[in-house]
Amino acid sequence: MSVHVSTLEERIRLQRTDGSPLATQEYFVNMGPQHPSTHGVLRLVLRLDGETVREVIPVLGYIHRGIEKMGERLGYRQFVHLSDRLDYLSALSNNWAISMAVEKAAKIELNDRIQVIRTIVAELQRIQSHQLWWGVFGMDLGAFTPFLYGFRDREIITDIFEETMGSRLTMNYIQPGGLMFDIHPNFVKRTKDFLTYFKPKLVEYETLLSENVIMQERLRGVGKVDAEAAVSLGCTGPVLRASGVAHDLRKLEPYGVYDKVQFDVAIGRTGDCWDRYWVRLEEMRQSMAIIEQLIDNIPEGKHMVMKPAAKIKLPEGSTYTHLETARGILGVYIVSDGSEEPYRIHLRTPNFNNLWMITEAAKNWRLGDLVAVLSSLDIVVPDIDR
Amino acid sequence: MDSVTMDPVKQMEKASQGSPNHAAGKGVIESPEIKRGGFLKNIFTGMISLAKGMKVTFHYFSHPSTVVTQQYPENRDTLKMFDRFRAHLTMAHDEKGQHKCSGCQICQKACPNASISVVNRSNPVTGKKELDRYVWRMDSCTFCNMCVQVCPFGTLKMENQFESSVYDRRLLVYTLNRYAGPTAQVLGKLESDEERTKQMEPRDPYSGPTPMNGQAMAGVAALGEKKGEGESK
Amino acid sequence: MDTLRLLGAITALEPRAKQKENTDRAAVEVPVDAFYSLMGRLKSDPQLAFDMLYTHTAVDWSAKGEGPGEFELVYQLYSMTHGHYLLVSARIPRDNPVAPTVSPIWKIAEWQEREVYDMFGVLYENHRDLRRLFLEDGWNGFPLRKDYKDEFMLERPE
Amino acid sequence: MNTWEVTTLAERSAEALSSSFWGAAGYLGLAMLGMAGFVAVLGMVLIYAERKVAGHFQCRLGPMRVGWHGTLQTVADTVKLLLKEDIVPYQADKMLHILAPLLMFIGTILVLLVLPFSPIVQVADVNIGVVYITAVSGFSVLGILLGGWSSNNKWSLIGAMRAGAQIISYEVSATLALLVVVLFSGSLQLSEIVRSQAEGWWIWRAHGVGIVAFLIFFIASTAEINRTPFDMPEGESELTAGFHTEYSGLRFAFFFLAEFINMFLVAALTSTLFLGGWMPFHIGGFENFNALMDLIPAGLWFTGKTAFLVFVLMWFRWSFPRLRVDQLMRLEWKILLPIGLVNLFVAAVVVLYGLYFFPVR
Repeated sequence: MSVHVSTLEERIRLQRTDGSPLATQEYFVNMGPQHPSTHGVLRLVLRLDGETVREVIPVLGYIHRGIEKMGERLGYRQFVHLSDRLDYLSALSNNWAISMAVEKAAKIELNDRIQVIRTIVAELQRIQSHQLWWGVFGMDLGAFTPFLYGFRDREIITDIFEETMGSRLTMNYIQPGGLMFDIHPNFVKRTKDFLTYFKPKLVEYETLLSENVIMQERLRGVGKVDAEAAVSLGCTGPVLRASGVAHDLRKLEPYGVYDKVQFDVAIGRTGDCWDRYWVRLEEMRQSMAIIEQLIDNIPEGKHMVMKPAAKIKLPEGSTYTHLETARGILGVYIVSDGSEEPYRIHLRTPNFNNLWMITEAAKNWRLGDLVAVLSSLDIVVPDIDR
Repeated sequence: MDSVTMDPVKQMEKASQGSPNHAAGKGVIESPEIKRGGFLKNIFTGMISLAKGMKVTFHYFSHPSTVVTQQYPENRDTLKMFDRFRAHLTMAHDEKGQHKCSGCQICQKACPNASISVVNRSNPVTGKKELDRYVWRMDSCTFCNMCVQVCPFGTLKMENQFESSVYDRRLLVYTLNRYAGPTAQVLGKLESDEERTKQMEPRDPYSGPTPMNGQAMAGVAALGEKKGEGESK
Repeated sequence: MDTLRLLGAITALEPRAKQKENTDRAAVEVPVDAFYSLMGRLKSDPQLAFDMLYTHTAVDWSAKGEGPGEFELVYQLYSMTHGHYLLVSARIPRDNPVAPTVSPIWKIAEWQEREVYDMFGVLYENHRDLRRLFLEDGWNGFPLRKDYKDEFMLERPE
Repeated sequence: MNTWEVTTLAERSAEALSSSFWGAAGYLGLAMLGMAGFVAVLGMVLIYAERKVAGHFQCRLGPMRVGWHGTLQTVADTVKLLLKEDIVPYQADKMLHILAPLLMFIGTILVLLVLPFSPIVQVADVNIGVVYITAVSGFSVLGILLGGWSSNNKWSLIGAMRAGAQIISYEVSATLALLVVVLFSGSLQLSEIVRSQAEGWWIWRAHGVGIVAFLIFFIASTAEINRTPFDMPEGESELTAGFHTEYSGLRFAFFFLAEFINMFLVAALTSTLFLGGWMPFHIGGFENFNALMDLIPAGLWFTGKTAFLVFVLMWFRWSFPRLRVDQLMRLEWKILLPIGLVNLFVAAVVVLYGLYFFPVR
């Protein structure tokens, strides 16, 4: 029994159409790994017919760091800081996913304060991540100004994080057994200030980009993926919801204090780029609603229920835990042999699974649409490569 | 349970049933439908939408107070970093220049990427184990704060002094303790200052078993430079 | 469906499937020859309707126990329709790591399997496009195997 | 009123051009050199302005470091570009690669030669100025096509092909809008077109026909010079820079300069045709008001109008996303062209029956 293993070179063999004089020749173009709209070091090999994309072959691994292999030599507590470096735009959610997996397996009970703070910061980070995406999305469609508006508003949340967590991007804040620090005394006020500041700005976002006729033309009906295909392609998060599947772990399997707050899950109608765009904008609004409900009611309590130096050992066996980051479901699969280090730790990252939608959604659309579709998937490359 | 079709709204309703808070709505909000007009109406509404967008950008153009740029090197005097900001690991020394590090190596074990190495020695007078050099490699540090968190004596601290760029990578390897010798607690039991200073052998940030002077640090390969090259800096 | 009923339904489909110990969600272990047909039925059976493959990975058990050891292939399934989970695992020998592909059932499996091939060297039969995913085509060895060594790896000082 | 206008540059030019072949050639050569100098300075000013304006649109400051408020930034950038290594890609078509930026640059200078900056400053007052401009502006598409083709880079080629299709398509609409003004003024000479607006600018004198023509011309010209929202040939986020991906140093500077001068040209042409060029704001019959307006020098009127239109172009660029290739074509062939044709017909009716405000005849 032999299984054929192919190579990229074999895959990219120029395919000629028939020999009639009007036949066009398809050609391959490398998009990336250094390309402004692949956001990092993603490489797409495109088979083009003129401007029309016939096939997209993603080539990965330009930022593969072997985080899963590293995890086999690190304690659970130490591994958390590596999770910052998966999807760096939802570092706190990633921290939380690892912590939740460990807490669940090691049966660590948390108090309400920890849960509420975790929920607030995760939602803040969701807004922050979507703000950045909004800016970058505008830039990918050729409007540079939204990029800077997005960054300007994101900066305020980054400052809130910096004040409480001591770091701007890779916080390592949520840890098994609690939080690294208690929230800063200014945290509540600053967060409220941000909410009052950002609400009118969100309306402005809509005026500047969403209602713009060029934007509508570029997005409506482009890159449609129906619900069934999206599920089969393993998409999660806003990408799946835009296809009309109301799958949100915050609602379906509430963790943190999501079962105590009122919010709606935004879903799309058709699964085109516009729906993916709209779903994220709406999620920002819903996240603000969640924060508003929680920010005044942070209960008292300790920020850490166990000693920071305490050793964590998981019982023998396997555990799968997941939660909803800004981009979809981050699953943590841990196989433990009873020691302090995992025997095998696997991360089901949202971007890895969302990326492959590009092979379906961008097919037979133009080059410009490919950029729009790729941007609407909101890819963060380190999360794909791990 | 007899159909395989995906009905997200039904699924959502099912999820909402468990929690009383969601009884009001279905918990789902759908994207708005497309509105399409005729040829001329589309052109007109399109142009209106463009004008609205231009109004937004013009608002910022005409209000210079909305500028958020910080001119960094010029604003050094007024720039204040947050207290918790992690930019530089330091060892706290009290006013007598004594630290509390006993060389227990807990931080070294907690460090996820081997950026800390605690080198101990035995005291030349008493023969007890004590800290010789506390070596911190900033070039591989990820500022995860684990060392500060686990330190049982609270001797480590993350400072917010962030301007640490250098032209030579080797200058990022610091010796954090200012002397090799016993902790402040042990020194406090000694009778005279003379005895104390005798037991405190000075250390400076760029000395010790770092790759700076050509020796290999335990577990970390030397950078392969000639001996003594780094000392001239 | 709760775990017990789910396990019952699966045992009815495939009598050789047995429950896996020490897991937090419903989990079954299947012999590799019965694996493909079971996976197909897991998706098509309206009672089960596992329409989503969350993740697929492998575990190299060679560091535990004697001999060449085994790979455990792990599939985490989810049903959008019913909202239940199932972890399916199958063991294949490490010296002949061949398994059937499930990419015709779940599209995403195509790339998840490519990752597992890249990291563990598991060969998937009838896979449409089996090649390395992260590492370059000429790479030697499979990094997530427990005995993998290369010159770039740093040993953690003890 | 213009007693100091003894011999104007325009008259001198007519003299020189009609005297002898060598006289004409010498005069044109000198004028082109002068224009090249003017273009270099204008380019720097425009680039600085664009960066400052962009900065303030985006809540930034723009260049602040070199000189007072960054005024010398473009000078520094020019020096940097001049000192940069000039790379011609291996396997590029070397001759065409070198020729392309020059063609594009020459195209812009040739258009500048016939622009009436003020009643006294105009290098050559060609009596078929409008036709000349339409013809000469084709140089820039040649430059882009050659640049994209000769770079031997697929992205550049796609950019060049986009540019070719785009510029040639939009020239149709631009010309149709131009014809409206030609109909109104009854002349192809640019100075005549300006003088014909002494009773009021064409944009408002013709019951809305002028406004429609103005909009069509402005949009089509924006597309012709590849500025956002029509910057497909460069398409930063799609094609990484399009036709000039493989250019560096001085040759890139030529492309860059030509791009900014083109922006100026579009603004200047639009103001000449529709906003009266150097003609002050006149309302036919209101003699006192017109005399008051004449107090502001003609050159200032021209500069002001052009600067305003340049600002609008920048405003467009920093507010809008980019169209898609097929949508771009749809905008031209399905929207602008039909409207332009109808508009031309209406304009003919207006001219035939003399239906302007304040008719002269």
